[in-house]
Amino acid sequence: MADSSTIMGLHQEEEHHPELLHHFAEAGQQRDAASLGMWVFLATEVMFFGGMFCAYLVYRHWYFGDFGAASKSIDATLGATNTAVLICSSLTVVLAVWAAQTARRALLIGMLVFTMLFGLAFLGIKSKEYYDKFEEHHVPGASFNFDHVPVPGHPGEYANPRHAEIFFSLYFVMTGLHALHMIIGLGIFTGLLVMAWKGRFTPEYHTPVEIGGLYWHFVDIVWIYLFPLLYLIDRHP
Amino acid sequence: MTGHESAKSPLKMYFAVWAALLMFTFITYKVAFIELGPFNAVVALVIATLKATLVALFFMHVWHAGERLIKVVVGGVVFFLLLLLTLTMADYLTRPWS
Amino acid sequence: MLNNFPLWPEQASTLAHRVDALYIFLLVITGTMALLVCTLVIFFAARFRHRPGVRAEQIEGSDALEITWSVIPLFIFMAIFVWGAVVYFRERTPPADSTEVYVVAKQWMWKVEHAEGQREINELHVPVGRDVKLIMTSQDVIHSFYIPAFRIKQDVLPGRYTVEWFHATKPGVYHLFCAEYCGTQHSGMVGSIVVMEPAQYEAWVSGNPSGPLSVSGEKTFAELGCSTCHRPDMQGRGPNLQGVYGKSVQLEDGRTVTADENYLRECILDPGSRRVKGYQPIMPTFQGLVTDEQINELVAYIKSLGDNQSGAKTTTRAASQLSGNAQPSGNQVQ
Amino acid sequence: MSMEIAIPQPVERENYLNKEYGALSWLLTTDHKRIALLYLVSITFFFFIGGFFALLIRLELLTPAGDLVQADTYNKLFTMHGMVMVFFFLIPSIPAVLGNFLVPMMIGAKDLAFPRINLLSWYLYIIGGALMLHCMLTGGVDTGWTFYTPFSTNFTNTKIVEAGIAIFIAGFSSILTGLNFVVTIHRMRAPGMTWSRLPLFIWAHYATSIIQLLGTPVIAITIVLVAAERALHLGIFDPKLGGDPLLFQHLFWFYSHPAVYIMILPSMGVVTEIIACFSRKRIFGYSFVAFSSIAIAVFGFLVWAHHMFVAGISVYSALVFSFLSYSVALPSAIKVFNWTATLYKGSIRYDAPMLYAFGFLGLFTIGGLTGLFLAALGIDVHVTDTYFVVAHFHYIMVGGAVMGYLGGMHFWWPKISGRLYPEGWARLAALIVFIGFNLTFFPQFILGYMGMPRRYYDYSHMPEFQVLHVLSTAGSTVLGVGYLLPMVYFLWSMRYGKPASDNPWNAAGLEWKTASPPPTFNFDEEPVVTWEAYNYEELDAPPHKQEVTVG
Ligand code: HEA
Ligand code: HEA
Ligand code: HEC
Ligand code: CUA
Ligand SMILES: [Cu+2]
Repeated sequence: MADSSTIMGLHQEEEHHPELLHHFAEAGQQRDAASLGMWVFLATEVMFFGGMFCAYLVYRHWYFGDFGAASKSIDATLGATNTAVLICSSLTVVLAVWAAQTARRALLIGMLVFTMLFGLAFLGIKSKEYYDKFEEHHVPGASFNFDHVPVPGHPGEYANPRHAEIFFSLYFVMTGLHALHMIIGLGIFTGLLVMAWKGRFTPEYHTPVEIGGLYWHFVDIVWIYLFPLLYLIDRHP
Repeated sequence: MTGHESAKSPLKMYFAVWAALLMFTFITYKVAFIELGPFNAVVALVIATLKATLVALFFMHVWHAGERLIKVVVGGVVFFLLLLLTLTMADYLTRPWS
Repeated sequence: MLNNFPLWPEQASTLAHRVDALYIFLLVITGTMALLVCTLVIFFAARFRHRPGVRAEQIEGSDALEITWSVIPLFIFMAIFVWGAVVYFRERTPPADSTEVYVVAKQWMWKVEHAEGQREINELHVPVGRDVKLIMTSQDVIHSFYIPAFRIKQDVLPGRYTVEWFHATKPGVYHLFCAEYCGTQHSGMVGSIVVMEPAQYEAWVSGNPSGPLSVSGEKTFAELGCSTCHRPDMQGRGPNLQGVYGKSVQLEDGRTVTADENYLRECILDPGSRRVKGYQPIMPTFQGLVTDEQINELVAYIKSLGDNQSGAKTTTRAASQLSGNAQPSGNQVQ
Repeated sequence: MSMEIAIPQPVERENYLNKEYGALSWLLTTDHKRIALLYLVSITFFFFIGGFFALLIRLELLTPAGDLVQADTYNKLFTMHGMVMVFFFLIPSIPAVLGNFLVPMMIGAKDLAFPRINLLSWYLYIIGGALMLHCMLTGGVDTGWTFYTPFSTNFTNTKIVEAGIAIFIAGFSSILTGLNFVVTIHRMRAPGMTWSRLPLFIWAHYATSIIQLLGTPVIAITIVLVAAERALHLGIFDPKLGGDPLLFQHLFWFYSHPAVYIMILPSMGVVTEIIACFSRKRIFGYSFVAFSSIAIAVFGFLVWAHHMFVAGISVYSALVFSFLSYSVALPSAIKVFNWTATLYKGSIRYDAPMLYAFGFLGLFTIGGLTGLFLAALGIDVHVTDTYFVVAHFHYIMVGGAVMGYLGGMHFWWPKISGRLYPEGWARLAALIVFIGFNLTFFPQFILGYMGMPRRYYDYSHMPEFQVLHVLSTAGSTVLGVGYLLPMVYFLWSMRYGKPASDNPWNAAGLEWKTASPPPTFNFDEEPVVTWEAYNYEELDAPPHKQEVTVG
């Protein structure tokens, strides 16, 4: 990989890589700055979702039965499928990074495309779920209806619709913001795809792929928590 | 994040992690349908945390991060998140009513 | 009142002295510290002012000093904390046999219902020398019931009860403020606390048209049909409510809770979420069917139900409260 | 593109100010120094708006009756005053102006790590600010800066959503500034600039950035939830729908308590630099001052519910939070003592920046000490939501943070503008601010303990409070004059001030080792640091006044 400066053949200077910004001393510094920047940004994202997890925790503690009932009304199989889809996309992302590191341009492009396809699949399944909720009048608001839904494990008892509505409020806000992050992720990956297509990445310079990947994995991790917390509260018969 | 050149190809590791993640997803999904009382939540959260750790350590390369700094960032933010959750719940769990 | 210019409001409750004592302690401590810092700064600034030819003497620091001025403040802080906590504990624990007054806040007025049945708006009449417990809720936004002369304040929340108490020591008329911002007329949500000598108070009370709160509660209890299920024997479909107040109740989901005012309130508004062990979830919710005042009556009624099986006794008990000082403080059954 | 008329000038070195001209060269700049000036102009604008509201508040309170403005107007006045001052003035003030200007220079970098993100964060600030202005002009908000639910979600029909979005956007600006600082401080230090050689200003900004990064997202999501609740009638904070209004308060204060340290820490950093320079000394206990900044940032996250002692939280958690509140007071105490000790055996000059630093010391101490009253549960029950609290936070935020900010502006003005400000006027202004400030806010402590609730526009039921209110209003006009003065003479000095040398104070720190004003990339040669911070003994060494060379 040492002789890779010829691969894409943009510039030949050893000293000053074209992507090196003027205020950095050397490429390593620039890459480390970008990656630290992304990590720090992800830390703020954790706190952003953290506020919602906090609200979730409080109401789940208060209204456990109603949350169980509401959770049971969403399709856990779709949720599990989506989890699997995201995990696969995480794999393709990490392969893309590897491809960029090892100068495999075709693999890189392929993996980026796969990642985006998985991302789209995720959003597709998600919209199906939203659509079902809409049909069932489980979207908070005037037409919300959750009458006579039994509480799991408490025969003969019905969930309180107001409390179920809080569950669905949180469900939509949390998954909605997660989906928004997915959409932003797709935007980022489109950009990466274009750059990869133009052959801008080299083993020396592929920081965008790396930090884009970090972002994608983070969004995956959020979902890893959302899935059990929203879909699997009190499933057993 | 650097210095992969000398290391052997990480592909095997990536696929292993991927398989583990899928397996864990399957387990959470199945276990949720078994009556375990309060342990349903515990199992679900433990597995989720395992999965998140796997993704962070291997896919996001925290394990191989050249620097301690990244680990500090990750550990730090988890700490502050837990602060938010526990100190808030400290109120809710000790309120006499609602 | 206009001309004298005191540094703190009147001390008209048993708590006022305690709060002021802590306040004075803090004033002395922090005054000393502030004085110390300021004197040192001024002294150093003057003593070591720039003089031509005299150079500053470099000092790296001193661990011993650092430890000293961390540890000493730490101990002072802990003393303040403990003292503050002790006062707060008193503020927050109403004596067991307080007279109870229900307060309903709404934009922008205070509605007060005495256990004896009097209703007032933006005024609260209480006798000197009695523990009074305020059980408060709001119909709309958050308000805060603040009596500076008593040094007490408590936010009043919609959807649940909050409680504060006082023991007035000095007859007089004191300010009542709403201290939590609640909209346009927040500053108009003021009133007065009238503290009277017991005899005067009795006179004021006896001018009361309606009966005690628990009696209206009994009526409401019957009107709403509660009595079809809750009967003073074991025959009803719902639990017997005699003496539930203050007891711990086993819930269906395994938890044990103490039946306080908030619990009773929740049972009426949201029976589903806390179901008593061994009963069917048949109790309908009364959310939207009862006003906050009616809930207060019901709660007062249920609280007045004694341990002993005779429901009829309540009326006389509550009535005996009217005639005052034989039982000096409120006689709600614990 | 140049619109300026070139004034015939002696040949000036090329610097960041005269390198390019024209509006676009400013609006599209990625130079951290120019962005700092963009911020300076914008926050000054908002400060005067906020101050204008404050004057109206004070005027209304001159008489007990609500006679100057309507109740609703008054409610909007203090709300907008609080929001503008907190989110659009004080939070960005020192970090975005002085921090932006100085952080790269002090560590020997050419710029911040992400110059374009830096510019983006100014634009976000401007968009947020414009929305806030629009919101004010079309009706305003009347919830208090605290947005308490369910009033804000269900009971007011003022512009909550707009104001929320404005603060949300400004919040992202704050996050991005913090992100830039953290990465810059980690990655861009010049060779030899080790952590233990960093100026304490940098440590303070590092700690500030931690809070911005970890706290701000929580208020962002909280605002999103409030807006969603208003727009879609969700029930997350609405007790009528089973929600809990206290949850809002928890989430709000989880950010807003640490946010008060966003406001004070940078000011502490400034004061540290000033005290070192004007007493010609190393800071006493460097590492204690440095780590106490970090400690404040971390402990600051542990205490938020001390704003909720009477709000209906459980007694036990009130105890916990009261206890923890004292843990954050400790590092502040350490700082105060170390500053004081630094003066000992110094060679102290009383230039204007130092006067502001003295003011800061006294007023911050009083403000902080009254924080101890509030953190004591028994006292807080009586004084919460009264003018005691108002006095407490103005002592810290105006007496502390703003004093520090003004001190810093004077201290670095020669570096920023290349001109000297008029020293006599500056000392006079410092004095006026100090006197006006105390006159305005000291009476409020007494008012508060007497029981005067805050957010009251009409106190005709308690006319006994008028005397103190009149004093306070009188003070605020003095204070206003004190704030107008610096603005006037700074502007004046930009044209008529004496040109400043590179290091007019003979101060330590890399920023003084480059030209005034500095060139675009800060240093002509990359500096290599071989000395400790605050090496005043070397600077003052009499015989061979050696120029510490750069590079
Ligand atoms: C920059 C802003 C800032 C800062 C730094 C602080 C610092 C502190 N604040 Fe303050 N505070 C606010 C801004 C700030 N505050 C605001 C805006 C509000 C009101 C919000 C609203 O409701 O609108 C508020 C409200 C507020 C409350 C809630 C009051 C209420 O509404 O009931 C409390 C309660 O604990 C509190 C406590 C403290 C404490 C303990 C500190 C400590 O950090 C102070 C530490 C400093 C010192 C202690 C001084 C130096 C120490 C010494 C000289 C040592 C020697 C002393 C001894 C040994 C005794 N503050
Ligand atoms: C950084 C924060 C900051 C700053 C700097 C200030 C500065 C001032 N504040 Fe305020 N204040 C808050 C933050 C701040 N405040 C907050 C958070 C609240 C709580 C809000 C709430 O309850 O929700 C509050 C509330 C508050 C109140 C209580 C209102 C109430 O509860 O009813 C009062 C009353 O006196 C007050 C007064 C002042 C005064 C006199 C100043 C002075 O220092 C201002 C001095 C500045 C000037 C006087 C400007 C000078 C300009 C001119 C003279 C030119 C004229 C203007 C134009 C041409 C446009 N403030
Ligand atoms: C249809 C029957 C029915 C009616 C009508 C009814 N209840 Fe109940 N109530 C029950 C049952 C059954 C329970 C026990 C299960 C539960 O807690 O939900 C109960 C529980 C309670 C409890 C908690 C008792 C305890 O032991 O902890 C209170 C308090 C209460 N009801 C008050 C009322 C009031 C006040 C009304 C009228 C406004 C009322 N109920 C109307 C059936 C009823
Ligand atoms: Cu009610 Cu303020
Ligand atoms: Cu605070």
